[in-house]
Amino acid sequence: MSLKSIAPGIVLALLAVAAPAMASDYQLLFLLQLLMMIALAQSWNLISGMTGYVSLGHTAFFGVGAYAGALLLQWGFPWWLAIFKGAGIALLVAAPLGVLTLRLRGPYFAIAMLGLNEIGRLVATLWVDLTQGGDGIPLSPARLPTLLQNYYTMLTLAVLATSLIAWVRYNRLGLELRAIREDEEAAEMVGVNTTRNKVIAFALSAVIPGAAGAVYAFYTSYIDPVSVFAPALNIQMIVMVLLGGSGTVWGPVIGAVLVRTLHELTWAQFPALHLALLGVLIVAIVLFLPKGILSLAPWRRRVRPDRAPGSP
Amino acid sequence: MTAAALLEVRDVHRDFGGVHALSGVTLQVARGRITGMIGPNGSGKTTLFQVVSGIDRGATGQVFLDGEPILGLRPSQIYQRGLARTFQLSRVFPQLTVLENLMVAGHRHDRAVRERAIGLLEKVGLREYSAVAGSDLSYGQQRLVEFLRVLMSDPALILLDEPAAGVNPTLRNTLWDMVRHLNGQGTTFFVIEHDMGVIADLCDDVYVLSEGQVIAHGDFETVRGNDTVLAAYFGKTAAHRGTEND
Amino acid sequence: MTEPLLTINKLDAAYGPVQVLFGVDMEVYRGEIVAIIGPNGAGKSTVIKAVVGLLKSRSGQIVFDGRDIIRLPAHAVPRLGIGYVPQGRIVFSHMTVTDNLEMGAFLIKDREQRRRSVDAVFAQFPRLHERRQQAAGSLSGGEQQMLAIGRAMMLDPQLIILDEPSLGLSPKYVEQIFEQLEELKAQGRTLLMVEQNAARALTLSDRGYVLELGRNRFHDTGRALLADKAVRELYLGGR
Amino acid sequence: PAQTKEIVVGTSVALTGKYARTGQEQLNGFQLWVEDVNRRGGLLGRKVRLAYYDDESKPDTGAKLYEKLITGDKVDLLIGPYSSGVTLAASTVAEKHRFPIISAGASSSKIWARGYKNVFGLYTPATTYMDQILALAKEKGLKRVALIHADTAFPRDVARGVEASAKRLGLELVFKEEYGKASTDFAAMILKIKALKPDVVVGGSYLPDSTAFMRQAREYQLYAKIFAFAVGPGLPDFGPNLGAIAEGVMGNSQWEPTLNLPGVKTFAKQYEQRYGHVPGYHAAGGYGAGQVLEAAVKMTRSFDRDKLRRALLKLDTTTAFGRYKVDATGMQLGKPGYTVQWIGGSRHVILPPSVAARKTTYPFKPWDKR
Amino acid sequence: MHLLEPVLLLQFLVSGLLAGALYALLACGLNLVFGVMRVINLAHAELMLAGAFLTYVLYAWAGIHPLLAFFLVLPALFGAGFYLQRLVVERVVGKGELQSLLLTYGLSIILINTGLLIFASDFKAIPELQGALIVGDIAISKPRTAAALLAIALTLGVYHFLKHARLGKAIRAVAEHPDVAMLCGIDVVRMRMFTFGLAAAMAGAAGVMLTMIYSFSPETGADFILKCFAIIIIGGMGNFIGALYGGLLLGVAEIFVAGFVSSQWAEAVAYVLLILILLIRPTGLKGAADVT
Ligand SMILES: Nc1ncnc2c1ncn2[C@@H]1O[C@H](COP(=O)(O)OP(=O)(O)OP(=O)(O)O)[C@@H](O)[C@H]1O
Ligand SMILES: Nc1ncnc2c1ncn2[C@@H]1O[C@H](COP(=O)(O)OP(=O)(O)OP(=O)(O)O)[C@@H](O)[C@H]1O
Ligand SMILES: [Mg+2]
Ligand SMILES: [Mg+2]
Repeated sequence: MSLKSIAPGIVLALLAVAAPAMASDYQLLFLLQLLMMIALAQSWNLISGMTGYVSLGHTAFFGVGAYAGALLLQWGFPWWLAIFKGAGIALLVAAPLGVLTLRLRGPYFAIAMLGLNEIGRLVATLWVDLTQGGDGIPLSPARLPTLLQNYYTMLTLAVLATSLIAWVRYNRLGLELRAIREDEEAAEMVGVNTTRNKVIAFALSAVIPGAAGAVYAFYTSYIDPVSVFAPALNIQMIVMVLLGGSGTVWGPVIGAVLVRTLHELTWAQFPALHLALLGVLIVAIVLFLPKGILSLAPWRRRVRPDRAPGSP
Repeated sequence: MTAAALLEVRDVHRDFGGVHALSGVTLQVARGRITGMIGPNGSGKTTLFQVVSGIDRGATGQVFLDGEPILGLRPSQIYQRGLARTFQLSRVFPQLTVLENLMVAGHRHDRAVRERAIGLLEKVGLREYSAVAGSDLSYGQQRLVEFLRVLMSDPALILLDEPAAGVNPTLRNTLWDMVRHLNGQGTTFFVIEHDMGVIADLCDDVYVLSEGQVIAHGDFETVRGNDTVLAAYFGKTAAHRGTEND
Repeated sequence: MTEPLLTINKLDAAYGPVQVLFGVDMEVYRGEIVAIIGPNGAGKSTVIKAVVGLLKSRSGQIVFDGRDIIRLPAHAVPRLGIGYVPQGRIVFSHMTVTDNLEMGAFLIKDREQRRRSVDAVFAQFPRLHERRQQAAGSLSGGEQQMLAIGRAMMLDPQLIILDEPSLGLSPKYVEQIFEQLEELKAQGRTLLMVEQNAARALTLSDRGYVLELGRNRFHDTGRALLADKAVRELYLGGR
Repeated sequence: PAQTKEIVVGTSVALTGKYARTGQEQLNGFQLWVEDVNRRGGLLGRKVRLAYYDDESKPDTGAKLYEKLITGDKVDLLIGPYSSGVTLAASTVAEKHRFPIISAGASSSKIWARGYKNVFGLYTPATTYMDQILALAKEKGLKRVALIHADTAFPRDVARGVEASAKRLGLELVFKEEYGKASTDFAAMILKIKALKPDVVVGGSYLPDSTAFMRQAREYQLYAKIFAFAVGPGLPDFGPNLGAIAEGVMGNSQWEPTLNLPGVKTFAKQYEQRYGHVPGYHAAGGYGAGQVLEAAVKMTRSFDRDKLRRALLKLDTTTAFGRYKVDATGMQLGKPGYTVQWIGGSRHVILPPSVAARKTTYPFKPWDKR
Repeated sequence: MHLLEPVLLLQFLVSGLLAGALYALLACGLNLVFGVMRVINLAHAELMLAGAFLTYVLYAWAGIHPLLAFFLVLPALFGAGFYLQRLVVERVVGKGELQSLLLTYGLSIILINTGLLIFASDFKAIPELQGALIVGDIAISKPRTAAALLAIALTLGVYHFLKHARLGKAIRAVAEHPDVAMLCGIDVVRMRMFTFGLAAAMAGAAGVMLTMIYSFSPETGADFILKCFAIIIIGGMGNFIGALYGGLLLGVAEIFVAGFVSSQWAEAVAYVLLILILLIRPTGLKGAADVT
């Protein structure tokens, strides 16, 4: 990884650090949500973009993090500790689940994850003594972190998630994960410890949504099972990753920025239509840009040999 | 004999539903030699490789690599112990480049590994294809990449499942030369091949499988003279024509 | 000489942005066996895919029986009398042998007529008849290859195109397959095949083409190519 | 005339997502109020403008929008969003900025249990929804009550209210079960209830579940003297969707256009002229929220937030939506709920008697006599 | 306890099977599309709703009884599916699960929001064919029975068609090796159009029946599609008839859990069953062996 390749990232990050100085609270909230989507999209990218294990239930970890964060805050933990622990709990939940579900392949894994998310939602609904069930948990403003604190936490998460992807991408782990994506058995056969790698990727990809969920609970101040275990949120992550370019470092960032900005610009004007338009956009991307926006980049053209193998 | 055997298979059984793909296979691959395995289509050769390499973990019996039992281990663990193999239907990673395809198989991730990969590609004239995606190779090219992949980690034992099928005759010679060369340096090979010329040339020792059982064993000439083998494998005419490719 | 059954004229073909065939010319006459050989990646399979319509991006002329078929979609090709045996014994493995053959005769709407075609193929391959109710996936390699050939013959094609018919077959089956091919020729059918078992293929063939890097390299009778020193060294692995 | 700067009233509306339908009606109500108030000369002589955004029926979007309204648009007055969930999130933002907010479409008592000082309710709290019906049951000498409810915040509130009231009235709660949002089949529940032979079946429910329940109640011949559901029977679709099965089913309403209250008729007529359909309670709630703001501004003669907060706490006024009078936490106490019943294919207010348009049909007609 | 009375158990079983049959009808179509072109159609439930709304429109505007509307809705949905495949879905066939997932998600939100623009988010239903037949002590819901009979007839019909008809076999051939099928003279694109049309028609049929069983809005699809996913996993992905068993199993399991545990847990049944089955048999109960 050269300096040149991370330079745009550093510039972006610095801009984001400086943003609160010039943005209104509302703009800050917009940025906060954007950063959250970047963090989530990158975590999805880590497991699904890299290894090809398409998770339709990554919101399960978001939900777990949100509930853990909210409850810990209520029990008197300081907010930052609640976020840490929220992420930790997401990790603790993810690791064993990963061991179990990552044995499944293709659509089986995808749908099992969807099922896990639903089970998460049901647990949050049914475990009334802990979670207050479908009533949801309203958080008392006295204990909540400020907007600025939330913002910088989310920024840290987004940067962390993106760096993680960058690090993995240009690392042996990344190569191995991509080999798993292409052909898991063959990867095993060239010495890749697929189970270990997958579980590592899966666990890492669960930590960030866990932490992001906690921050979400804090800036929204109210969570209920339906709003945090939301399959639609998961689909948004997928849209952003694929739009930008799955398995790439900057693709999900570009995708998130594009979708959120477009949403912000159109939604107030055409409330009923903009969702249908989002649908049209998604269809158009799949049909005309199946490899994402980054695939348009000129340096990604394929190389072609002009000599046959074995020819003298 | 046992001491010299690098790979030892003892009474291995494998059923698929009602099909007995392997029924009590016992064989040994001697250290430092090239052992061949022939047999009609569907006789269980590939299945044996699947079992030995840990991909297929539904078999019973015993398999020893260098005296250590390996049945039940994961493929990656077996690979770490020095056994590498190719697949009969090539399994290149379609969206990794040719170079990445080889580098994945290196134990490390550094310049030396990279250079070794490039060197191997050079040998079969695929160097120019380093940056081409695996899926964009022709059938034969994919076979070659897969063959090179097993050479990336200096394995002690290499299992080859018809590595030359679909490879053009000139390159086949290169491929077999590489096998011979590595064997000269001490690598042990266990090869499935339908080309009798190659088996006759290369193999010190040949096993014949039929319907999941070893029906003959010995050097090529002995095996070829065996009536059961004649009937099961060569068919009447071919037996007398001997090798095919000369 | 009479008109060729198949003429390939200045064929260019590409996978996406990458061109792999450059002005390939070929002719196949009625009743002939023609072999295409060449190094890996030379474009042999690509020529075949272009002829049968599996490759969309192609230009030039492919004239079959007096008609340019280069713009024809793949599913319209069998109707013309071209049968295709794909590389790697591809059969519909979850279907029975009979159903596989029936698929080959998909274009025949009449059930009775379809049955007659199936019976004709069974007559040619008694082995398949024995296993007619078995799932194709459970056949041995050689049997699967026969099934693929049988399937390609269901519409009684004039031209049969085969991509590496002997690939991965044990000697006994290789023998059987080549015998079958000879028999087909004896029946007056025309065959175009790609083979890496080049020496063997050229022995059987009337004529052969050598492709390299997507271009015509040599072209002669099978015998002459076998005898040619350069060809032997470069492509047949002779030393 | 000296002050020409317009007064901006901010709100978020559910224009998309699960509350889209109700959101649109509520918005119509807001807009009608803005037109009216401007016709009356505005607020303290200044013209009123509505600033609103679509909150997509989502709490986090709602929270973001109130931040935008307060810090970005710098609105002068705030009206709350629709639904308890979005209100819970939005009110925290308002509380943070110490900005009083009239909640126009939320009835969960949780909102007022948090000690916030800036949320003021308009809707009758969900916990009191079934009180009139349970009182009716008591009056008729009924004893056994079966309660079912969905598992989200609002129905759970309704259920809590039913439990408390049943206890207070000495009714016996013989069955209570919660169900999930995707429940389409109530057969098991109905069979269990049937075995218990209840006199009253009460549901904390929405429209699809209450209609599915009644359909299957008919199929399995579940009989009770009173069937009553939250939300479902209060909506115009309930009758057409169920046909004859709807006959006699009771429900609640925050408001009805036929209510015998001052201002209701005028509003209903005006609304129908403007939008081409009879207003539902969401529309009236929107209009009423505006009127409460109007009254509070009139009382304080300023837009000062602290003064407004005090005024909203003290205010006792009657709008087209009904009476507004809150307790110390800001929860609405002044407005009773209304009970409706489907009679002869349309919905009528039957309770409380003071505003009733029709007499209660009692008991529920047995299935085999229909 | 009274729950263990044989009559009640039988009633549970009957009701569960009736509920399950409707799931099965929807799930079979979903599985057919997956089996033939490896496309996970997230818009499948919206196709069902399209059928339901069409039925509703015919009923509300022209007074056509849903059971008659059936004969109009089925061909309409078949046609819609047929051309939807041609215009968009075809282009993601063979491009991997993600692409098709995303595409059909796009389609589903287009459909939902167009529905919202036209019909708003009101809940509709049609009060026809209400009530139940009472046989002995068992109540048999009329609309649900009609739906179940239809579901089973359609599913078995399509199954028979796939297994024995020339076209049906061609569809299976396309599922396995499209290229080779093409060179058997099978117009692969057309077969896929036909398949998608068939699946859409099955979804439409479920929609017709839905109008008399439940209340629906353009957003109701989500409640069903998740369960359908669970069902096709339980029955084996791509295994057409497996979805029938899966649907029936789920219907019965749900009602027994609702009866003996609680209704809230009934919702979890689908997912718990799904996870359990995947842990025991990572490819579903029947495995994907018997494609379509
Ligand atoms: N996964 C499987 N499921 C069911 N049957 C299998 C499976 N793998 C192999 N078989 C069966 O086991 C038998 C042995 O197959 P195997 O592939 O080992 O033969 P082979 O000797 O390698 O043949 P070939 O020379 O054609 O490659 C065959 O009958 C085959 O159909
Ligand atoms: N699907 C594909 N996408 C992109 N490029 C391809 C594809 N298939 C083949 N190629 C390229 O086209 C060229 C010709 O391939 P083709 O398969 O025709 O070779 P071939 O002569 O049949 O070789 P072989 O003997 O190895 O089968 C090769 O360079 C290969 O890399
Ligand atoms: Mg084999
Ligand atoms: Mg080829």
